[in-house]
Amino acid sequence: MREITYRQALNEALAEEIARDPNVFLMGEEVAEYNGAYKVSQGLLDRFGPTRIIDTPISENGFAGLGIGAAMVGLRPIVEFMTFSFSLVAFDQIVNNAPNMLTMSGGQFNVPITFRGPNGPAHQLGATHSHATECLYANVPGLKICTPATPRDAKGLLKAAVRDNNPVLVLECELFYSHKGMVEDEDVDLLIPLGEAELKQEGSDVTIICYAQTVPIALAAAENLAKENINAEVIDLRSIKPLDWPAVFKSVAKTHRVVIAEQDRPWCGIGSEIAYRIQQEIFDELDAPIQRVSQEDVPMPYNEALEQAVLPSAAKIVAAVKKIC
Amino acid sequence: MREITYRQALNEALAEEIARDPNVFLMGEEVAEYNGAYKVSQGLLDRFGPTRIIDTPISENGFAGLGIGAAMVGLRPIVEFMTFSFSLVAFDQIVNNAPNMLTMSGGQFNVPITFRGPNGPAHQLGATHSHATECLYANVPGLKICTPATPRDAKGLLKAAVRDNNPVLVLECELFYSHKGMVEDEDVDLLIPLGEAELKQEGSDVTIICYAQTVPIALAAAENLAKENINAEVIDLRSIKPLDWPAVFKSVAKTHRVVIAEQDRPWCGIGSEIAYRIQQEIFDELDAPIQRVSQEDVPMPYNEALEQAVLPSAAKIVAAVKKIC
Amino acid sequence: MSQPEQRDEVEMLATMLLIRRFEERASQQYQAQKIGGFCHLYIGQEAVVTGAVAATRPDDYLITAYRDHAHALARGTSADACMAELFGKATGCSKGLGGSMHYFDKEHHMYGGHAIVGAHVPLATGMAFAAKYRKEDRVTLCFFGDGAINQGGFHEALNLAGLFKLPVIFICENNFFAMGTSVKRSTSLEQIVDRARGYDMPSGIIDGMSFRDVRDGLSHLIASIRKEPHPAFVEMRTYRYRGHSMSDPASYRTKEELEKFRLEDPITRLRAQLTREGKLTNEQFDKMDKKAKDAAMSSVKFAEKSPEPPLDELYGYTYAPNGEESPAAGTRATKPSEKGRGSSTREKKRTGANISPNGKQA
Amino acid sequence: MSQPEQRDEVEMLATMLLIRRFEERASQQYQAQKIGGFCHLYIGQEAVVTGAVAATRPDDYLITAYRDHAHALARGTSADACMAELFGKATGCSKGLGGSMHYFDKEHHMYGGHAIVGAHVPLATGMAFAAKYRKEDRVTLCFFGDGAINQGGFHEALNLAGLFKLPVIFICENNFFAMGTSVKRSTSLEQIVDRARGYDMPSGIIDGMSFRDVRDGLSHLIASIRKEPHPAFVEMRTYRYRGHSMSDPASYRTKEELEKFRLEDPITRLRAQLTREGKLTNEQFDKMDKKAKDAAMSSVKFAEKSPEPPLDELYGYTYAPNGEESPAAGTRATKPSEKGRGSSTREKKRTGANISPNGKQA
Ligand SMILES: Cc1ncc(C[n+]2csc(CCOP(=O)(O)OP(=O)(O)O)c2C)c(N)n1
Ligand SMILES: Cc1ncc(C[n+]2csc(CCOP(=O)(O)OP(=O)(O)O)c2C)c(N)n1
Ligand SMILES: [Mg+2]
Ligand SMILES: [Mg+2]
Repeated sequence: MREITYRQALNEALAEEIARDPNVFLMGEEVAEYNGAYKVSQGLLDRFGPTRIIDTPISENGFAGLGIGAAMVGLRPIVEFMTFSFSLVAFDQIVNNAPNMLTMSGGQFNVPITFRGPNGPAHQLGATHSHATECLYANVPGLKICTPATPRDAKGLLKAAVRDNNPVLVLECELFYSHKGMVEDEDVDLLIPLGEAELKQEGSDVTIICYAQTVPIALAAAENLAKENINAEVIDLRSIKPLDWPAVFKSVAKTHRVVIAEQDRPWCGIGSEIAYRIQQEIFDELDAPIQRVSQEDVPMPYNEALEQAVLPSAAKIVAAVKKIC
Repeated sequence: MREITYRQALNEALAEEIARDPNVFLMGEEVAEYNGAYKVSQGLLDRFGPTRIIDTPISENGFAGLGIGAAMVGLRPIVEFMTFSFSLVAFDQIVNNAPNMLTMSGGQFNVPITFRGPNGPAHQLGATHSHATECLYANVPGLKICTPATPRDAKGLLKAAVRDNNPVLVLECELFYSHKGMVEDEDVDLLIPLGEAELKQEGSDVTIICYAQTVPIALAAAENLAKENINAEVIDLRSIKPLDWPAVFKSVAKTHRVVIAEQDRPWCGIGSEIAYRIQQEIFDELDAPIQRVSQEDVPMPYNEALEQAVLPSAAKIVAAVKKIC
Repeated sequence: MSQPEQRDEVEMLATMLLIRRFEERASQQYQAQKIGGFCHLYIGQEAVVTGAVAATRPDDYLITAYRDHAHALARGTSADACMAELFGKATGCSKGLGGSMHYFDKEHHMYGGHAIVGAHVPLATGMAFAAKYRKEDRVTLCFFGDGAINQGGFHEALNLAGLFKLPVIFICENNFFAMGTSVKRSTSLEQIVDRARGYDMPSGIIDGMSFRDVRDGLSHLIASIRKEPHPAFVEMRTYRYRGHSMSDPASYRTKEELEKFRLEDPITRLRAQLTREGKLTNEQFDKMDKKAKDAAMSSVKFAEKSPEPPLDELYGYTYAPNGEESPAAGTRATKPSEKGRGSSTREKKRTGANISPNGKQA
Repeated sequence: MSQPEQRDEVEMLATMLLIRRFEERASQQYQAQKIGGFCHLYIGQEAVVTGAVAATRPDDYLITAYRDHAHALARGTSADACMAELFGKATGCSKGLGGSMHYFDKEHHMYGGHAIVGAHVPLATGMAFAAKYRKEDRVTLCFFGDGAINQGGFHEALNLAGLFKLPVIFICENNFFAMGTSVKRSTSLEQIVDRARGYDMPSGIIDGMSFRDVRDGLSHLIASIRKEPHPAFVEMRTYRYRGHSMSDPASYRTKEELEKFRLEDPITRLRAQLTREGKLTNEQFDKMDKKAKDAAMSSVKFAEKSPEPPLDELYGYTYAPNGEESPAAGTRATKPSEKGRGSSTREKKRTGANISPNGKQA
């Protein structure tokens, strides 16, 4: 184990998978000569050359489709969106062509493609650049989605995504690229299966479900709650689809209270889905209404204080917990 | 009152609004010379001429954006998508430009545009042509969404949508275009406010929440249940956003049991949002887990029997009710 | 590339007849409500895809829009599998899950059948990208309608193909209408082919009612692309005799216009050429036509008696399994030199000297 | 359209100076972390928007991408409102809700500031559509970068504009780079202007470092469009001296290239022309420059002491109110003849004989 950044972890995952499998290549805006808008692909062009690391024009719909077509005939593309906010111009390719192909072709064509890039609000980027897209894509059968919150998860999930035989979205956190964390040594082939949540902290009074950007604030909230003798169990989902329902239900059966901390907008968000499933599956275990802490339901304003007011925070999680504990 | 079809009701709404306000125009594929792919705009070109009824190329992203730009400078466009499955190629315009403009401009530019057309599965159209998009758009702050299930609602909601100062999606039911129903006479300026649900049938044992394509099957289910002495209350939401929460909560406070019948896919769908809100707001009123009846979480197959297996049905609603009654 | 042998012309005429008779039957079955969803007939346009197939190797990639019956049939998918697909049966070329608009046939390198207008054009660049990536000399044929050229995805794909010099031919089947909208009401240009000028690729107009023009025009381009990969754009002038789909009476066009094109009928025309050249007797033609009709008729019987896809496999096609033994394409990592070798009858019959050194990739 | 008077040239030089000095200050304040989010500077490109504004009426519609400070300033938005927007203050031109990439100013017909590459190009066609719909002789100016021309929305918009003959000028500010990607690595063409050939509209290349070339070139086009609506496409060759955004060291280009363009500096060039022609003394220039610097400096002070947008209005901008007294644009039905009349100082100063019979539409 050694300490590396989230950015470095992603970079290693890319390098290892590209080195391992000649069918894997990386494509996107500024991924090659510029080394990535956020430097995630630093050094890859030098190492693998321009046939494997490919700069594109600003044509998300076009190159997402190109990747899907290449995947249909046996390549395993990794397509970077500079941010997932820009994936919205490629929405039809991602929700129609990638996940439907296997069904429409009666099982003949699967689409082993990885779409990756930062997702969710960063810092004062405004309404068009702050989309948390996980719930939009989670609605679509045929896609898989993971949301690494730590360097280790970033590496292990991205590598698993590349090896998956289906379209997988790896939704990264722009604000975490410089976060550091312990990751297995480089000689370990680190694979974290899609669909396994991680218990970040054990507790008995309430389950806080989080993922991606809400993981550190959930942990901070738990710390604050501990001072008031409320022991929160914190679960990092890590994958949104498939979602680790057994882990969620097990925890709720223990704590009987749930707060969901999500980075997306509330309406038809990830939290609403989790709440439905918990109450549907283990209704009698619930001692209080499930609370969600999400974005406020407004377009993201630029002003910093307003943006903070829109975003979930540790304080909001604490308040939500206290409502039911 | 007289009996007209859903198609005719929409046609009247369009004609009345275009006649009333010179800033209103209709644009879309095949809306003019062809009289609409589903004949909703029948006769409008003859009556209003080609400056008001405008055929477009197959450029949804382009003409959705054209409409938004025209709305920014004072027109009130009605943009038809031949189906909302095709709105996915215009997704960025609909979720970024239309709803964010008011915020991004600090309140200077609102976007009074109506997007309308059939939405949701029709009959054996396959995976790419069967999208129920309501939950995707409901996630986006700044949009309004309505889902008329009857000729009367179709007319009244569409007219209200055109007069609204915000982007409104009118999600029609292709399979209902030929349905008949009673509608006020033509000299009545029928406006049904966005955000008002309709109590379709009173009952005391369970609340069935439905909208659009699930309204008739919910009513059919209620009829079957009545034979077994289960009295279902049936609520047609009519609008998804804003949603008539008071009407929902009131009914649940009476019946204490809920089944949500939705036409979209389950994950982060409309049902999950409603379930979250009910348990969050009136947890103690619930005597049993909320059940949802939605599509199965698979791409829509072409085969008729498989398609039926994917779709919600009266039988599935009855089964869901019986689980909790 | 040398001219395909004459024997192929008779064979290709038979293919055109099969397409026509198949679709006539399909139309009838649709009317009888044996077929659901949308159904778009190709009748009148047969020379385009048949000429294109005559100019290509069976392992070249082919992809098209929703008017796709002919593309599968021309590539070698059986009439039985095609009809069964319309009936939604498990024996269909897409197991009854795709329907008319989504024919797929991996064995014959038919990559669909795509129903969102223009959205498959980027896929075609991906297939061409893969061929170039693997240093194969395969060409990708991407068919689409005149209505598709005003979609954003079309534009992005053409620029990508031009920029990356991808071995793909964009074939616009200009039948002058997108549903009820004529080209002059959809497109800002005098002629569609001019749009290619915005992307720096060779382009041209071909008479899409003439099998030989299509085949020879494309052969020429394909030879150039196999030597050194590059994209090209071809406008095929053609016509659909029927409405846009089964529900369209096509009242937006005149009988005279239709009649004009019927006089150019691709089947009649190739038949006349072959007859004039002494390569085909009336008797032979009638026999071929009967064979086509029989095949169409028996495809209906095949479809009727075929089983429905099993209900319990509803969830079986949403995700491909992981692990070593994945059933679907490209799920195992294969080095460029480890390509599998296909062996469809059609391929064996038609390739010969032109076969790619890499063979066919599964 | 007659040539704008010479007085305007000095005024426009002052505008260029204001833009430059404003952005130098903005850059400094960004470094000092007074400004958040992304911030893209226009320094080097000033002649493009200034020349365009000199060729247009104040009531012509203007819309651009995220590199938009200059477009607002050239249109007459105050430096105070612009700086306050960067600071996220309630006095900003978008009330602090938009930020650098989303400047809006309805009074000055500045329709944003749009940050999804290419996505505002369809909006421009809508604005032009509205002008034509109302039979106004307004022209829409749509600015975008060289990177935007490979977006699908761009393509669809150009075709729509060509087809509907909309009064819009598509102005590609070709600064040779989209972030770190040069035009030759993004676009399949020799030169960008060739893309216009695919849409049937007049087009040309203008030296975007020359105020006079820009103004005169556009004046010519605008005169033609006012007579009879049609679209046009112009490639402006220009250069940004700074990196793409504040975080970009721009190591993808050579110092020599940058120096070459600096020698063409639009401010230096217009100044030299005016001086040579005896229309501007050094003293006058220095005074103007000082005024620009002062305005930039005092805009920082203004922004600093301005209030934050009130937290309790967080939900105040998601939906426009309904009812008669809606505050926002176009919410009441107005007949084409009932247009409101604006009265910005800038408009009063600069319109004169060219004013549209319809005046300015609110
Ligand atoms: C994005 C999208 N918009 C609209 C449609 C509906 N639609 C299906 S086919 C068609 C016309 C296409 O015409 P063309 O490309 O000329 O092909 P043809 O039917 O003539 O073969 C339209 C509008 C669609 N399938 N996809
Ligand atoms: C759809 C989309 N993709 C990517 C981006 C990220 N991005 C912002 S600016 C830019 C480069 C644009 O270059 P160009 O159009 O030449 O304008 P310039 O910056 O040179 O003014 C990119 C890739 C975006 N904002 N939107
Ligand atoms: Mg056509
Ligand atoms: Mg540029």
